[in-house]
Amino acid sequence: MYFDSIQALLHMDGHGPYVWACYGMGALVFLGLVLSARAQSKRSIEMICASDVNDEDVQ
Amino acid sequence: MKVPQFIHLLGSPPWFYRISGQLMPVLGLLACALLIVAWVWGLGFAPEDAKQGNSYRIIYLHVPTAVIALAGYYVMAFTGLVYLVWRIQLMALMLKSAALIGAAMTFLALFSGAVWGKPTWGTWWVWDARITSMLILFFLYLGVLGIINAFSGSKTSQQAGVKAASILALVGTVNIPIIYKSVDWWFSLHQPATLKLTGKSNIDGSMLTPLLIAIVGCYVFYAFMLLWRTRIELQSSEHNKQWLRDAVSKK
Amino acid sequence: MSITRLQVDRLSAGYERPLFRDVSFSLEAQQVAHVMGGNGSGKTTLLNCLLGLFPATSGDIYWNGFELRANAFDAALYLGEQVNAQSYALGLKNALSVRENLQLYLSTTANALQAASQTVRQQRIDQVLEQLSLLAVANKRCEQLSSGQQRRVSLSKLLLNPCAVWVLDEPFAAVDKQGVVLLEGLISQHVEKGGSVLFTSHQDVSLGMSVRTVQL
Amino acid sequence: MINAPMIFSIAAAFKAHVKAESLLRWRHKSDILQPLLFFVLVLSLFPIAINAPSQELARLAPGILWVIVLLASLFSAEHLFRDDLGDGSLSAQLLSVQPLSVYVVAKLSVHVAFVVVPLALASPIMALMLHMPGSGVPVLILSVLIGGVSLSMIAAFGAALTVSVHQRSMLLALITLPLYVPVLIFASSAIQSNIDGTFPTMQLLILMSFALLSAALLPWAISAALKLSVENK
Repeated sequence: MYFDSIQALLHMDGHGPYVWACYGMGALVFLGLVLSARAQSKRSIEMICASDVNDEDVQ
Repeated sequence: MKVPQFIHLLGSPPWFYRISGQLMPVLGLLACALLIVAWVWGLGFAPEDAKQGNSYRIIYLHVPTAVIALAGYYVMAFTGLVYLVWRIQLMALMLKSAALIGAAMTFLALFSGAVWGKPTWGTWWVWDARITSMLILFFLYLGVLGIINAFSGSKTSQQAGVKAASILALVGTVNIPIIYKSVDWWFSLHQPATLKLTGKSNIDGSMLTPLLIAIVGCYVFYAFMLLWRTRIELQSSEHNKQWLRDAVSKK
Repeated sequence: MSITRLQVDRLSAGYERPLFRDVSFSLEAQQVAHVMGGNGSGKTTLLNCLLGLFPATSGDIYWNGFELRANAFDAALYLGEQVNAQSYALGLKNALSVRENLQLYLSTTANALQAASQTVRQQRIDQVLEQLSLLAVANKRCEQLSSGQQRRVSLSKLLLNPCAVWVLDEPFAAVDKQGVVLLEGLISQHVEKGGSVLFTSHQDVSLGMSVRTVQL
Repeated sequence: MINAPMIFSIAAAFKAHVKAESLLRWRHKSDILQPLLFFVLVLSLFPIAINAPSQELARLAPGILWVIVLLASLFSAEHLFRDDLGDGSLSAQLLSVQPLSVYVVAKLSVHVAFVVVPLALASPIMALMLHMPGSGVPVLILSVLIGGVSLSMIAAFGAALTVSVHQRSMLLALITLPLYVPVLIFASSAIQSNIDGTFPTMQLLILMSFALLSAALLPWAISAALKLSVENK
């Protein structure tokens, strides 16, 4: 590792807060995309199972 | 008009559903692996930048998201064009997905750019060409999302909304280079050459490798999310179709 | 031998739920078709579909044997789409006078008078206005007219532009008795000359001629 | 009678549209004054809010003036197609043999004449109120005239996309303002450059090319958007 300790990695000579804030926000957005997709996927699969099949208006 | 073969296949929702179902686990795992490697490497193992110190490590988030933000806009415009020309429903769903993911990536690029500016220039926001263009790109994404959202009545109305969004995306495509060039020219008039966040600096190989991995990782993640969200849109728009029910119950 | 002007095959359209399904009918020269159905049965939507102003879910539409292409014909004339209980979108500009509206109409559609001189067109407009007893209000703005008069102004477009198929949405709504007689006369004249008429109405209409009914 | 030859002339249709549209605008004279009133109102807020010495205001003037021109053009375009959609004349245009862009271009030419030209003519007075140096005024008028064409086209595009939507003001601004940016840049730069002593040939030529580009491409996009709006009504 480039840094001597975990403390140094977190601190990054004073730039730590900026760097970690960015990656925190990054993680939030990436995870948010994945989790919201998962929730929606679950919901739409439930909807498929609940709804009646209606192939009549196939285009 | 004769429809090319691959577009013809894209026009078949069951085909897309099957193929994307096979691709997604591969892409998801690959994206996860690449991004973890790139960011652990970039944050913990790459050396410090001589001028900027450790703050440069934001590059491993900023540059990939910015690249995806722009590329994603072109993906969105392309799906819009295909939709307008060949009226393929799947493209409408893909456009919706591309708009959302693209907006999220643009937001990240803006956020990381602003935070990066603080330790580098001592201010949260600098009106330079790249960051301003990115802001305008964000507005364009929001416009597309806003249009889709505003036409959210019946199915017919939703289709009209996606067509409207496609037209807007295409007009935006013509505009993006013009906007970038104008802003670049304008701000270079009265700003001395500042330390650029990114650019053709003689970046060291040991810093570059994780950056490239991060960019590739982000592309794979984008593809993964695009397929996934399009599948979800497909599920909800075709929820009463037999083939979909068969596909879901098989699992 | 009769000419088929309009052919509709298994047409369906609607919003979340289909408004109508598998409607098929044809309209030939010298024929009148009456689209019947209660409120909200999709009469206006059907007409919009036929003219390419609203996308059909499925089905085929042929005008004079050719597949419908939106924006490609002046063969049909469209009148008075109902906006709500009281008002109809008649395609008239309220702040323009009757005469100005008709001049605009003449210049922006394909018709036999395009190449004619200003005076000839003016005469033709006056002639039509007289026929519909609108000459007295010719220079009044449309917003100053009664709704029956406004209807008649939009009807005068039918006479100005002699196209083969008249497509009329609720032509008998908001028209006084005299207007009904007038309209019936216009329709029968048009049919005699070989034209066709397609109209919607929620009530029974007796036109004194054979009318084919399309039930929605 | 029924089989009489059908003739159609684009030039005649264009002229008729221009005439009707001008008459309509002329009969609602108060609407002509609205953008001007908006211009004066917003402008008077700046000196109050900034409260700076006059040379400071003069330095900001080109930018302030142009931002207000943008907003004025945005608001004046919002209702451009609303009446036509409501009274059925837009459907009638779609059913006519004419390309819809004839109607669009005619309507926008009148819009430029009734909105952009008064704004350009009023701008010297506004410049005076902000103590802008007189040397910038000719270029200011020129830039509003040339840039106004692009602005009208872009705003009409936004208006056509959103005309069938209920809450349209915010959406219209969101769509339109980003596309305005290049015009804003070159227009205010042109004024600044003339004040500084060089005639802004380059900037004005670029503004001109924007105007031509938007006049060539956007009517097509506007027509497509209007068709969608009729479907969505």
